[in-house]
Amino acid sequence: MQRIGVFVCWCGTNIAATVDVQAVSDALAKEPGVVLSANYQYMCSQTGQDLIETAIREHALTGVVICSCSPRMHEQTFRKTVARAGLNPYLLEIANIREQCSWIHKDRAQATEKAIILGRAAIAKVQLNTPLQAGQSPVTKRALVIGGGIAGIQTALDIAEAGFAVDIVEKQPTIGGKMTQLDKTFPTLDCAACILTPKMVDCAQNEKIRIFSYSEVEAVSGFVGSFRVTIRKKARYVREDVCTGCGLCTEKCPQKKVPNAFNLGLDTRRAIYIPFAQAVPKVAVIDADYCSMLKNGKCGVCAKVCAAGAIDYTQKDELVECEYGAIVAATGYNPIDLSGYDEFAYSRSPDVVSSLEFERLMNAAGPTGGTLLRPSDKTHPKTIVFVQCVGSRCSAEGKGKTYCSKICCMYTAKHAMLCREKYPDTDVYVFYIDVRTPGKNFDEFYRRAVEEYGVHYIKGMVGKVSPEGGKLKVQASDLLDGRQLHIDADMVVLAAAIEPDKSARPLATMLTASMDTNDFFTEAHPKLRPVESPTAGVFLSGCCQGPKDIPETVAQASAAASKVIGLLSKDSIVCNPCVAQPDELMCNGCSSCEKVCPYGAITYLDKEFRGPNRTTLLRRVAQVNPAVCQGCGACTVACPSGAMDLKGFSNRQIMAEVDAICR
Amino acid sequence: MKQIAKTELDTLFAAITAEQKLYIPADDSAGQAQFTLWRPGLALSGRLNTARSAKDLFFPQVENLVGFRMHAGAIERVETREEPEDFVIFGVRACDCRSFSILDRVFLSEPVDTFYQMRRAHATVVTLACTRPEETCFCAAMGVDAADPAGDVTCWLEDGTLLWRANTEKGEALTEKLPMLRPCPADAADAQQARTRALMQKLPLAKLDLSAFGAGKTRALFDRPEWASLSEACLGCGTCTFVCPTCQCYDVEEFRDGSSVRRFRCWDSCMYSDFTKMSAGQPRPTQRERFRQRFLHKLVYFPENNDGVFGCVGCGRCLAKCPIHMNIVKVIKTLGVTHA
Amino acid sequence: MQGVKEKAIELLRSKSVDRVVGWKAGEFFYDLTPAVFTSVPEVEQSFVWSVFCAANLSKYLIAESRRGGKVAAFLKPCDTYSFVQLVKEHRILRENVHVVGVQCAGMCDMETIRSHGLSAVTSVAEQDGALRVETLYGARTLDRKDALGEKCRTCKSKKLAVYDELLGEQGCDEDNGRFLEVARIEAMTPEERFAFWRGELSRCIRCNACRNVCPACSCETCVFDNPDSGLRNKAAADAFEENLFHIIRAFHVASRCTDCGECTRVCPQHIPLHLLNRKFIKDINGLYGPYQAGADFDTKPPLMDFTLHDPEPSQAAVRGGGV
Amino acid sequence: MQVNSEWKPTIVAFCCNWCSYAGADLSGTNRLSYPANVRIIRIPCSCRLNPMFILRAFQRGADGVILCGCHPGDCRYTTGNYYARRRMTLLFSMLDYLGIERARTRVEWVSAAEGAKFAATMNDFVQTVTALGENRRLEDLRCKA
Repeated sequence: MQRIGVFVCWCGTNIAATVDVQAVSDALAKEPGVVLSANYQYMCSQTGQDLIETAIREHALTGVVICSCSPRMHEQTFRKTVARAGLNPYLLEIANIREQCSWIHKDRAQATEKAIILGRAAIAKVQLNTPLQAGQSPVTKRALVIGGGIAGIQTALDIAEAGFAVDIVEKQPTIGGKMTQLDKTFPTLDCAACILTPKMVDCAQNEKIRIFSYSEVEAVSGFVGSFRVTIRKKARYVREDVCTGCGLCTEKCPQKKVPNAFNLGLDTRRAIYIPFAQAVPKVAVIDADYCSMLKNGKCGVCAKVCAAGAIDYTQKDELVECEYGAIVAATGYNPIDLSGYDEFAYSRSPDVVSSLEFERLMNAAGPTGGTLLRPSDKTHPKTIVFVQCVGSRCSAEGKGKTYCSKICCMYTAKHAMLCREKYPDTDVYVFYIDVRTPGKNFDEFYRRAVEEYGVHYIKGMVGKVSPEGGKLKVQASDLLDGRQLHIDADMVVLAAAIEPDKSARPLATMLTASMDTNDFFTEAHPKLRPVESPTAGVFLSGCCQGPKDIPETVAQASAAASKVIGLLSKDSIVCNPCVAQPDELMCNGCSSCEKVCPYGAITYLDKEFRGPNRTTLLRRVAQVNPAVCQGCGACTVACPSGAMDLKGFSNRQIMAEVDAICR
Repeated sequence: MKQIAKTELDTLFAAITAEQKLYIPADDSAGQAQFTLWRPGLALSGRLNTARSAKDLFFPQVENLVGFRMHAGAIERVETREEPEDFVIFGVRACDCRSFSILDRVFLSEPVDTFYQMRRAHATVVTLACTRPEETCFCAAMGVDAADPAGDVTCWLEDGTLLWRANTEKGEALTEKLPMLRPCPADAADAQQARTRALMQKLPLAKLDLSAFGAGKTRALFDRPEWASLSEACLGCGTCTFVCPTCQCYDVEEFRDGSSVRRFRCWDSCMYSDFTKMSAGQPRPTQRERFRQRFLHKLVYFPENNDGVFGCVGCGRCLAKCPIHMNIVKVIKTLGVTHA
Repeated sequence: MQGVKEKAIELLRSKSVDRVVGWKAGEFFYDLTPAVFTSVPEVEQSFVWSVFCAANLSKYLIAESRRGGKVAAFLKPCDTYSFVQLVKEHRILRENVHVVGVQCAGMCDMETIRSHGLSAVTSVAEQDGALRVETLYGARTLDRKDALGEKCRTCKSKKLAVYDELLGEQGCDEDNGRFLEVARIEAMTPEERFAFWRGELSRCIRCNACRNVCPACSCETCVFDNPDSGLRNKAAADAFEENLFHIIRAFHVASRCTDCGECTRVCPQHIPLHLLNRKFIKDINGLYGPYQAGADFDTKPPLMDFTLHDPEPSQAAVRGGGV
Repeated sequence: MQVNSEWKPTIVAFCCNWCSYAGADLSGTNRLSYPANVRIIRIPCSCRLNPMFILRAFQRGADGVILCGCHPGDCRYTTGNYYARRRMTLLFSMLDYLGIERARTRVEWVSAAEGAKFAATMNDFVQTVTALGENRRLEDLRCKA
């Protein structure tokens, strides 16, 4: 026989002003199974909690119903209260008579009636509650960071610093990411390489960090605490453990016409190459698309010149399987493809460049050795037009992105400023929709560009760029003055929107992590859990979660690292006990539940059962891994026989609530 | 013996309806005959028999027994029994009429089933002799004379005339209230009866041999290996049971809405996997045992307890309706072959 | 006809299989019973292949494929879809079954023949595409199509979804307007639809024949039989329960139902249950793209799948009804 | 029987724990009122809603049933509301096919931030169901006795 205690909270006057709490506790006292019904001013106060604890002990309660604020508010509080009194914390139900009753209804009679009904439903449900035990699962003390840009590097360094092993998987031959391609960084104008490369070296030298460069994640299974990840180490045709990074091969390779991806195709490199001088690991890699040895078996120059004997044309992709307790996605971003922006003549004129290309053109290690020259005729541009928001803040119907790419205002100000500083004789125009410069020292930086460096900031969009006689005719409107502008520019720089790397979507599927419509990873909570993915054990670092500048990225990277450290410092994780549970006697093994499970929590087992007349039957039955199951309940509806049920929200519990509510 | 022209049936039915409720076999929207409450314009079905049997009117599929209600912390009993009005059931065939006597043996022996008893007491059964039996009919083998059914009144319908003969006091009482019935010679039905009886003998199942069955045959039949093959295709549905005029098993179930309980009984089928399931489990664990139960009950256990009367009237409904065409005739024929 | 019986004999005689699932002769020419044959004499004596072999044998293979040894089954085109679906759901062990596909020209149904007012039928013979029906009270000739069961009149496909060997020719998808009746009901007013379905479903006697014959209903214990489910109802004690049982049953088999038509064929009360399943099939085809359950071994049933831009529930009647 | 003008429908609202239940809480926090005859049942995700629960609610006397979940794409469990969307689409279509007023059932996506939308949705739904009157086509008469 159930012995249920009902506790009605006044919440000061929050509830009591519109709900007759005495009438509610009186009415609920008559419900079947209720042995005690009390009300008190603040159930969540120490006195209120003591009241509940004492009542559980004195009345030997088997279930507790608290009519109070939303369970989202105090369910955890009251579970602890109930547990302190020796009752299983899941023998508690909360009737939400504040947010969903007293605060929305003005009529006291109606609100009171509704409070009684909600209380009744909670009583009906608690009758069917069962004691639940939270399971535990072990934690593998190693983290995986996917992406070796500044976000991934910072996360890995922080995790390693705390003493945990961490692996970085980077699809490029070197770690470093986009930041390696930047020249100076705003708002301090210090050199990107100078601040990044030491961190890259730290990674390589930290014995807690393993770097899988030129590698990709192939498959992920498992769950928080024990992920199993398959990593594909792509063949680089150079033995990583032997190559000394001397670079001789990259000078002798006869294939010279390979577009240099590091410089965004603004110059060329050899078929065997080291992306840049400070690459980590500093190991050569053969570009199989261009190497004549790999393509038609003729050449072999690099092998001949390599004193270390590191060249291995027979190398194959290698699959490595590792276990991790936590995974950090740090897959970063890319500027969008500008080939669709014909109005800016991007595909038609080499002098229309993207901001990242401009970054290379300004960089001392870039194709022009740091002298700003037009790609077309290698002359100094005298008039430069910067166009902001190319592909950002677009309408949902058109091409481009609806969001603000966030970093463009600042780097454009930086570019403009650098131009004027290095080449005071250039005219620099910046066309903008808005200039957005929130951030420490950001607005000061922008104002310096305008006020001290004399950059012409014009509010308005560029309508058209037409290459004509070596010039770029720029047609634009000045919205503030309300006039059309025609500028004969030598160079046009487009601040392209940034978008998540293409590898993020398939990775999200592997991780069962959710994404928004723009393919940015979704955080578990936009404000309160910004570095966690909703999937337990998966964390987010850097631009894969949304556009960010370097300081923000580093901050988030460290935050993600601290979350990972928090997880890895535990020996085991306590699981949510409200998970799916199959009734093996009823399961027919049809796989419907497995097909809808987003977590891969369901597997099947051929199990022997006792059949009629002393026979044995081998039946395929579903098994749920309680550490993986998150308790969504999709499987319970897919299962026609009702063999799959959800603990804490069972079919019978919900139907009991329905019955009580409709009574 | 009385008579009335077939064209005047409506007048007859209207007159009966003026006194009490009248159920006649009429075609439903799917074209099958069902006992239906008569209303002006409802035509008598031309089919031999109804899809569902006539037992439904005495032993309905669902019958409320009693209710309980929670009221202010106490439980009160709610009476759900309703005294039925008098009613006439017209057009009952000989086989279904025989089924009443079989059900009576079950429900009217001590302890009397008062729900059934009440309905029987209120009913006047008007039977209708058969003229065009189906190939599935084997009532003759069960000792039923399709040409001369029992009941409170017996009717014959042929050549545009309905012949009417009251057999009991109830029948007489009904007849008296129907002045449109005109007297006719007592032998008016003889020719039709002779034709029907001759026809019955020509039916494929007329000579069904039941000698292997009846009281005392449990030992000989219970462990026959043929049960396995006979039952192997059985779906375990309740079709045969629910169209059967003599199946009488029921289960008691409750409907609860959280504050009240409605206790009712409903038909059960021994073909169901949870039939007579107890806390200790299912006494007939596979379909083979359940299947055997159904047929041994009709052919052996029932006669054993009821003066040798078989629990089957040969109506042939299960022959027509079984989804896999397994039926009592196949059982009789298969097991009727004695082993050497 | 097509050498079906001969094939059964050959398979058993050559010991390529241990058992054969087929149809066994009954009392009359039409009352064939699904049966398992283990010896050549048994087959010779009582195996029948005729126009009355409507029963879908697939569901029997759930048990037969687990009984050890190899079993051969004769499957008509429509039956093969149920077979594939059951293999897909891990109910039938494919490796233990030898599927003999049998092409089919449509099966006759005795209840349909009786519905033409014919009684005491003693024989049905095919004559030049028509059927000569002999009864105790005379003979009549029926068009073959008038004797077909509902499932054959609106046959979806003569194409077998699977077979290990085939008797007859592989066929093609058919267009016999199987959704016309659904569309006709959709076109009614809500009041008419309600009246129509009340009229049909109120005849239900909850004999469970539809469920028990259904290849998609292969639960260990049906929710409606399970006292712990809170939904057990043995009899349709209220109009609500008549609705509930059939709605939920249709929903449970939705996107897995192959439209084999057995539910309607076996209903003793002649309720057109296939119209519920076909409504779901029609909606699924219209809303999520054409899908035939049991046509292949891999695709996910639409109810266990989704796309990011599926129509919203509010659009259901508009889109579902219009396709 | 109550007079029609005073009659108030019983509305059962199934809300997913992560978005819509929080949205309902927010409408409470913001004191956005909706009729008291809307009663909320918390479920972990919209995909937990078994069609059986909807029919059960109608059986037991509900006049309208509404499911609220996260917006497609925002599911706490990534895919739950996509399944719920297909299931409810087909179920509602079937109810409509059986002549049961489709306006008695509804699905609305309400995020945790949409307290105003929650209240507006409930107000609108109650109005719609009130206009339809009592649920007669899918009730269990035994519950009325």
